[in-house]
Amino acid sequence: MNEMTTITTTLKDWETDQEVRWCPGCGDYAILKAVQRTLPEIGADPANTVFVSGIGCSSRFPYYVESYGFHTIHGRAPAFATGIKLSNPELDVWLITGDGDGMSIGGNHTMHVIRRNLNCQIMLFNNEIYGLTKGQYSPTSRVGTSSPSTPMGSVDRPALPCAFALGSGARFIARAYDVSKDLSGVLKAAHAHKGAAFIEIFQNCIVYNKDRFDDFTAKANAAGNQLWLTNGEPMLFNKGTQGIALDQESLTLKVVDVIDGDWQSAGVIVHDVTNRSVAHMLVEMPFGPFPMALGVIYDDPRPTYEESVLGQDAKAREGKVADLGKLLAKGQTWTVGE
Amino acid sequence: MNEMTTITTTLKDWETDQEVRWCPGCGDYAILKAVQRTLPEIGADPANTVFVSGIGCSSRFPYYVESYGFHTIHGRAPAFATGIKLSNPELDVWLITGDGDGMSIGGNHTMHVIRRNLNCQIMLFNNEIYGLTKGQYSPTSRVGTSSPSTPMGSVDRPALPCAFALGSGARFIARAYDVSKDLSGVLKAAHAHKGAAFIEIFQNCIVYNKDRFDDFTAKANAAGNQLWLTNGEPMLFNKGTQGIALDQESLTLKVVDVIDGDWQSAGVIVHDVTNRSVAHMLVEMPFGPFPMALGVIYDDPRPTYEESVLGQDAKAREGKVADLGKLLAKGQTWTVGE
Amino acid sequence: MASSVAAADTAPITHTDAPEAVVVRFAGDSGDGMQLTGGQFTLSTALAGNDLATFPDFPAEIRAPQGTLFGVSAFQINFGSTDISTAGDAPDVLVAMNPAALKTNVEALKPGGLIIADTGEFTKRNLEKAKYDSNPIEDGSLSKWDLLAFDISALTIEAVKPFGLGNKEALRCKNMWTLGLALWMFDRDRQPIVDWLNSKFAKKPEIAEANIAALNAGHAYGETAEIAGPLRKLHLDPVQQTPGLYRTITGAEAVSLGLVAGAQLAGLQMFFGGYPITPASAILHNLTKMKEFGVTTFQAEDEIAAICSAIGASYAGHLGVTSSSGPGIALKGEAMGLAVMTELPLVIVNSQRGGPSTGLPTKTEQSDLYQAIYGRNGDTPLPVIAARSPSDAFECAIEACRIAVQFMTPVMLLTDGYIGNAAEPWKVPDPNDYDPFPAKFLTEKNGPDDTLLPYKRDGHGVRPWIKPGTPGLMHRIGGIEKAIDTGNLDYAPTTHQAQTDARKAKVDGVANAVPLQDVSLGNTSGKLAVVGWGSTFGPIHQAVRRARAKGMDVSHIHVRHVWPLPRNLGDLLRSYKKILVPEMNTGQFKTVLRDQFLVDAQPLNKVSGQPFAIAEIEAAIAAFFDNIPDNEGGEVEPNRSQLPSVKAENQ
Amino acid sequence: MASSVAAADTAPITHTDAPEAVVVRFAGDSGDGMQLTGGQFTLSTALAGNDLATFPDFPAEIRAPQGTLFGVSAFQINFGSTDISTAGDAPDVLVAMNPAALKTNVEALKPGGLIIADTGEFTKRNLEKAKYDSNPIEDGSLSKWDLLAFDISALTIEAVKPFGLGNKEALRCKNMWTLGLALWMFDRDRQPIVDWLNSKFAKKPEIAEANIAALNAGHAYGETAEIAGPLRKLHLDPVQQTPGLYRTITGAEAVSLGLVAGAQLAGLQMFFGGYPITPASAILHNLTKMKEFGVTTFQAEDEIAAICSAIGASYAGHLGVTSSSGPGIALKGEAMGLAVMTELPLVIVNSQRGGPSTGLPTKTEQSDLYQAIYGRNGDTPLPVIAARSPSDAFECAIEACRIAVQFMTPVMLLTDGYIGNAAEPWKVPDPNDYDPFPAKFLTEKNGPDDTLLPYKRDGHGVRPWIKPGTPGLMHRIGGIEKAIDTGNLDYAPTTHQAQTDARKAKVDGVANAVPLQDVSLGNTSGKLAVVGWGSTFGPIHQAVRRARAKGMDVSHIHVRHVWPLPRNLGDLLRSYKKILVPEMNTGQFKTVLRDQFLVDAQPLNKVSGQPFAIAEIEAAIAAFFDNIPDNEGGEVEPNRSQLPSVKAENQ
Ligand SMILES: Cc1ncc(C[n+]2csc(CCOP(=O)(O)OP(=O)(O)O)c2C)c(N)n1
Ligand SMILES: Cc1ncc(C[n+]2csc(CCOP(=O)(O)OP(=O)(O)O)c2C)c(N)n1
Ligand code: SF4
Ligand code: SF4
Ligand SMILES: [Mg+2]
Ligand SMILES: [Mg+2]
Repeated sequence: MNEMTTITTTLKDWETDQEVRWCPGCGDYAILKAVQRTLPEIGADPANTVFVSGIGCSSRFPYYVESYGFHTIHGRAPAFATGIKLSNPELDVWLITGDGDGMSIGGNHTMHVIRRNLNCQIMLFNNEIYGLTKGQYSPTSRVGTSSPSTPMGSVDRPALPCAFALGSGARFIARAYDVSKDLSGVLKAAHAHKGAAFIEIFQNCIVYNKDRFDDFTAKANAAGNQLWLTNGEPMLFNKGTQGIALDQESLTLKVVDVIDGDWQSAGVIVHDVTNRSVAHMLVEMPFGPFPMALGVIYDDPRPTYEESVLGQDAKAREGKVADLGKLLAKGQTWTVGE
Repeated sequence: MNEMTTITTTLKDWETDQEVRWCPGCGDYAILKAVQRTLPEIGADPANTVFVSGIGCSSRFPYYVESYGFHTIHGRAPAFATGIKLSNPELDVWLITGDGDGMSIGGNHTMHVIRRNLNCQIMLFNNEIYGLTKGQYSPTSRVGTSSPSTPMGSVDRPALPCAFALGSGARFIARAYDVSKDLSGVLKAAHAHKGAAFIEIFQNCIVYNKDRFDDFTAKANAAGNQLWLTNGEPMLFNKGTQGIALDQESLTLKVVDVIDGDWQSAGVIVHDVTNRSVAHMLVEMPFGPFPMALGVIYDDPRPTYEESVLGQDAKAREGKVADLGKLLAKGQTWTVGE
Repeated sequence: MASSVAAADTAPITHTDAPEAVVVRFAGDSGDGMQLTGGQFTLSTALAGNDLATFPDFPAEIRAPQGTLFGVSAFQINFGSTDISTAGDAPDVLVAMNPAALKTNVEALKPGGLIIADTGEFTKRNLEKAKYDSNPIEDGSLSKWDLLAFDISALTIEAVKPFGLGNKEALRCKNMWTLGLALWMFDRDRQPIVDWLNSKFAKKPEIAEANIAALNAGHAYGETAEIAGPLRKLHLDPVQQTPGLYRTITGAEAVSLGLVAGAQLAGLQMFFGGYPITPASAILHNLTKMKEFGVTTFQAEDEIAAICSAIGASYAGHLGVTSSSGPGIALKGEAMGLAVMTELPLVIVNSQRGGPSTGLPTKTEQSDLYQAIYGRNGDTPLPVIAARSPSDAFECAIEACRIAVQFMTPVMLLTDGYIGNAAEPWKVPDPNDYDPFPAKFLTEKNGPDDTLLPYKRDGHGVRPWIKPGTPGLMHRIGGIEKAIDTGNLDYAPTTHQAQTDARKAKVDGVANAVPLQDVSLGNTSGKLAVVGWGSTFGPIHQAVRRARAKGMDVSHIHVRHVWPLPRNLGDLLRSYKKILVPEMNTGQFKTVLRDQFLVDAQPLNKVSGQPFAIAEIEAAIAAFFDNIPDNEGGEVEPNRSQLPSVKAENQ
Repeated sequence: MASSVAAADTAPITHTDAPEAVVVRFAGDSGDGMQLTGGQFTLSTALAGNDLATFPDFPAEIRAPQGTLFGVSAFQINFGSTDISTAGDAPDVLVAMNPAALKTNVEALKPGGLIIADTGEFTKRNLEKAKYDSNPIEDGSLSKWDLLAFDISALTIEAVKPFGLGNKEALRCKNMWTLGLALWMFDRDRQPIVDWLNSKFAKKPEIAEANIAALNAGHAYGETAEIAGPLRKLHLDPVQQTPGLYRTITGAEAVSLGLVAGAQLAGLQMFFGGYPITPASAILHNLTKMKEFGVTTFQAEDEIAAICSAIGASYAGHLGVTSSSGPGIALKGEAMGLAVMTELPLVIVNSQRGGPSTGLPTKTEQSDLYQAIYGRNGDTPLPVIAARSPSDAFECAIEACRIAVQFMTPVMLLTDGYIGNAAEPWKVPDPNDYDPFPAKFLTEKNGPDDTLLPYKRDGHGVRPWIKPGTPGLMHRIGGIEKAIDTGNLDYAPTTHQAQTDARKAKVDGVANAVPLQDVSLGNTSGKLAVVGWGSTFGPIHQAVRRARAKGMDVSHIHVRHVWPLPRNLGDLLRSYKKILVPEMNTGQFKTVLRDQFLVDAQPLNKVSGQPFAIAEIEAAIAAFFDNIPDNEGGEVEPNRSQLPSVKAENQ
């Protein structure tokens, strides 16, 4: 988020003249539209907005947003973003990455940009597959994923992007999925957060990992398997008939039934976006026994990296004149006469 | 840990003829001795033991252990270890890394070796500084660390290696420090754990970050600031006068006073090495208000990577003969006659 | 390129009415199944005994929106009754399944060539997507070609009606209809395709049947010849081939099989560490299905981890292999240095693609040669081998394994997007025809006084391979400079000089263990040598063949061992007056030759993401002889050896 | 190398009794403060008006155990009343603070040279650590040198007694005692050192005083000359220098200052992304202290992030700079490709060290030239500049910034461990003497019909620089091949060919914007040209000077712009009969010259982690003239220009 003068745009203003090159039916389209819908709502200025991405289907995103865009190399978008933001903190930087780009080759940069708390929005499109390279399993693929590189099924234990982000020190964590109504709301919250805002977006790769998220995104499964979190509200799902509570014995979360809306006596936790311990538990809840936690899971800002760096730079410059001649002549000198 | 025949050795058997090239007084010496003391106790076989390291003062370690050793390149030791272990799972692999090697350039490999759960011991020597390159701050350096690259003090928020490991999916987390008595016990527990065992060892770099851990390692500070964890035992410190409990309101940890040893009524938590939620809280406890959690923090094994990979390989080979001639002639063929 | 090149050279070029070879290009939307059509047509061609070469050319997008120009996928095949070594220059026949396919491909078609177009797809919307202002089928703009336009879509729907498919599914059979027509055109048997369809759709028999019906309908269409005009049946005689068992093979398959064969010949298990990248991924995909040959594959988190895991595996006594293409190879450079320093065997496969940077991932290029030979910090020499064709990639992969194991060194194997995807007939080799090169591991101390000397070099400068797990041979290695014999850390000036020299001498010495350079076509001396490496083999070979047929004194030398160079190469090159080096880069091998032999190698460069056309090289050769003042090389005549178009043959 | 080289050439070599120059080497344990001693002696030398060059040589270990052979740290200085451009070959004087220092350094000493040794450290234990069987001071094994051995340790303790230091702290003053003696030997003023000590230990005055006392004691020791024999006071006259303000400068300092100056001349803020690595870290350390010049430094998580952040900064309109040494540069290769493809300015500094792999981190080498010129995937040309000396690094850094900004290209600047650490006197330049090259940013659409063309090239093939944040100029760039002018994704063959050619032409065109190649010493044609680049300047220059003095027809050409090469270089080289290329690698620049100009450049290689000795190059030159049948080059006489040892002078 930036202290910028907001300007008025429409969705159309954010469309480029480039043909969109995703497979028909790809979840990326919905995400693109959500972003193009959200940008006017937050008063973003195309001239001050930069989309930075790595490589992958998802990373084609910048070509389709009428702003500044940098489609870089595989996995390194956070590093480019860091250079951009430290050079011009006025720019509103959106980082677009995929589960391969951001969690496989780029895992280290994802960690460090989060740790340093660069003020930017990090949108990780998690389709649990390598789309662009034609369907190999990714670090987020579930065990048993059959793919060209794992014809007998993958054996690696999948990474949890939100858990990884928290482990890296994230101060903002949110989750949504491509066609979810609330994606725009999540994006706005991320943008409003000062610092690195990490958003995992489940995205349907209809070609290589079709409907992988149906168990909670399909209409029939939504109510019973989506836990939308709202700060200050109890953690209820299934139309308020179930909730999440803490098991006092095991000190772990559990699903409880809520009778007649009396969530208090069921011990349902009230969502506090600043509670880091609960955030850890929420992002690690095993799906199946538990619903999928969605929305803003954690939001507790700290000073941003560019504030600190540029603040220190400013301090170092205070009262100093940039006299190159003097700089060159620093240290012990002597004069040779004519 | 491996199902290997244990053999009898002494500390001397694990010493090489190489001159040890650390600064006199460096914490690395104590760690080396602890390892050389522990190896005979676990019945390790020098011929079956491999120490793999990256680059850094810490990564010189393999030269000093009379076993197989591979001093590789900066940050990549986990990848080498993966190739070694998948090629010969009988080898007992110890991975030696530093806070720069394993958390800066090598963060991604650290994450993935942990996520995949390769059966090995990962010893991260955390001196919160780059020793070998002469004292620049590292990703674990505290805010304000003045170093050649941060003469005005560092501004980055430090990474917490154990939190990072947990976020990466670690199934074993332990902490100790160079001269702590219990280092050997921690190493044994790590070795006994089947899977990636992550051990953070605070290490005194007397040249570039002297006595940085004094606030809990110095004699005077030890009792009040070290929380040694034992599975099944209450989380007590300060000679049993204080403990760690869960604040039911905020759902976060708190320090409680224990009167007359009655830790139960003070609500002190009994350490359960399989409780992941509590592990998250323990490794993130802010030092100062809280003591430093040491010992085995989390230990809950899962199938190892090499078991799964090689198991699948074996299954694929089942009943098949490796007939190269047949393989070459696979697919649709035709014959050209004389 | 099944027959031997020498034979091809001596065979006279006949100027009969039956074409020696025909080039067909299938082009359509990515969704139209053109690669499949091409693949099956290739198989049928091979079964018919023709020699062939193919060139698949597909978009970078996974599934580009239907009908767009950038979503066009094409497959070209050159086949004939003579030695074929390129996918051909200009097609004789273009099958265009939609306007975009026509637009992007028609300019390549030979004048007078045949266009087969599906009018069902030439809708207003599709014409717009293809940026056509008016319908080219109707506006006469295609008049320099023969045009056969009819509604394949409707005919297909009609043909598959009995099987109750939806419209969309029915249209999916279009490619089989087209294939049926193509089979008729070239007098082919449908049965192998029918068999293949039945096995492919074993679980969905109605789909199999519908496809077969479409195939038959296309064939019948040709047979009943509803349309008079350009459509003619054409039979190309089988090529003269060495008797034996044949199959088709792509370069990616050949590399995979060659690596497996290499590991087997070395008596080693293979560990393959890779990370997906176009066009290298296929090797990972192939090898993971060959586990029974002691292969373990590992999809690493990135290319660095991939090579490091492979080095780790070699350290542990397996044959470590890693593979990538340009950008990924760039990331592996630092680790290659460690492999050079620790002197461990390793095979690095680079399936080159268009660069720089992300470049043109699905296009072919030879622009990573500099990187292969020179692209590391320090004096870090390693052998580099380049495959010339899909089937040659098999031999090269074995060779790479052999050198890696025998010399304890990383070896780079270069292929490219063209070789990787292209297919050609391959006479299945007998594994017993290859000499094994079993790896040796040290099992006992090798120094005086019961000492271990991990860096004691043998007569070829090669250190012993010592597997962890071997009792009594514990030792430490790493990337720091090391003392002679013991391998202990040693920064002494004399040590560094000696080890640098030793590493260089070892790799230079590989030249003594590889065959002398031969001449692919022509004489061992003369006016002009055209020197190539890698996938330019086909077009150079054909161009030289044609030029020689016209009496020009030109020879073709194709270098497999691009580093170190064969030890007779310098003398050989000096025996020609001029040297021309065609490359799909800005002149990289030319640098190597000029540096090593101080010969005036002249570059002929093409960096368009497309293979050389034969004609391009032919023109360069011709220009060379034109430029000889007294035209010693002979007149350049009208190029009669150029293949006549189908139309010309039919009229 | 303060005076101009041309002047040096014309100056006759005088064979008087006073030495032109003296080489002193201080060697001791890493803990003995030898680098500090050397640094202060250097300053004193500079203040005395002598020309000088230094060579610090320290171990890879941070603090190796006391007394070990690998823990020895040395500092060599060559100074004199004439033009000095190397740190000298063999020392005239060796100060050995312990047995290990003696053992590792004495062989370098000139026959008849002087050893000053601290007997206090020649204990049994230290002798053992240094692997001496008997005490060399006593066993006569040093007889070919002059030996002055006395208990400096005891003398120091005695001298600092009044200040109540512990034994350990007292012994820390040994280096100042030694320095005091050295100052006496060369007739130097102690005051600047006293001032420096007072300011350094401002907060611990007793330490300052103790050190001053030791300094004075050492000086007095020489003065009172308790020992007769080899110790003699020697005065070297100041060198003829251009009048002006001087300071000493190391290469690392010079690069840092040059980068700052370059950014200022371009009117840009500088963003430096780095990751620590020996010997490159010093640049990061220096720049972080220059924030007031609009410099932001960023210690990234690795080298890849470092270069990517710098490219990001350039994209955002700053001057992006990154720096590393070999292994780190290897990791940056992929990202360099992106910078080439996106055509953004970027300066990449490589402080080369011994390779391959981790190699010899603290030693010097020139073995990353291949990597610099050729080490990327794809056809990815970028300009490469090499600094010849510490002070030259300042000019080169400015030049790198200029080319990067004017040509929108990444530029590689090569220095090495020797240049980085070595110091020489530097006439402080006036910033106003440099032509500014202000960066231009596009602020308005540049195409027809109000369109933006981010890849529209100007007459030099350079595209506009467009800063995000500029209203109305929104556009997208990336690493995929791009259409002419618009920069939109474009895989078309003609596009790729055109853009590949354009990128190459742009970089080739840099040759038109750099000075023609000059001859450093000698004539523009002749029998032999010795062609160098980088830090070999000094030894080549001196060797050629000596050879010319002996009448040999040899010239010295030193190339700064190693890629693209100066446009007259080919013709220039062809005007010599023979070309010799001394390099601290296995022959990398030789490859470039042979490729580009087809000249028979012959390599002279040294890969020991140590700079060339003048004598080594002199010998190669002499051998060349010896090999000329009729000895046209002149007789090689006994080398009278070789500097006499101190002893010889004194006797
Ligand atoms: C250095 C490098 N390695 C590998 C690749 C090939 N590659 C391109 S995208 C990709 C993975 C994409 O996966 P993800 O980030 O999940 O994106 P998606 O396509 O699924 O949106 C890979 C491996 C590359 N372009 N560069
Ligand atoms: C690719 C590469 N980059 C940088 C370096 C330089 N380097 C060597 S060790 C090191 C950091 C060491 O820090 P740490 O891992 O904490 O080890 P310590 O010395 O503190 O034990 C660095 C940056 C290198 N050797 N290789
Ligand atoms: S491959 Fe998958 S992720 Fe990529 S564009 Fe197609 S549907 Fe989307
Ligand atoms: S620099 Fe620090 S970590 Fe390195 S050896 Fe010295 S004391 Fe130990
Ligand atoms: Mg993905
Ligand atoms: Mg450290």
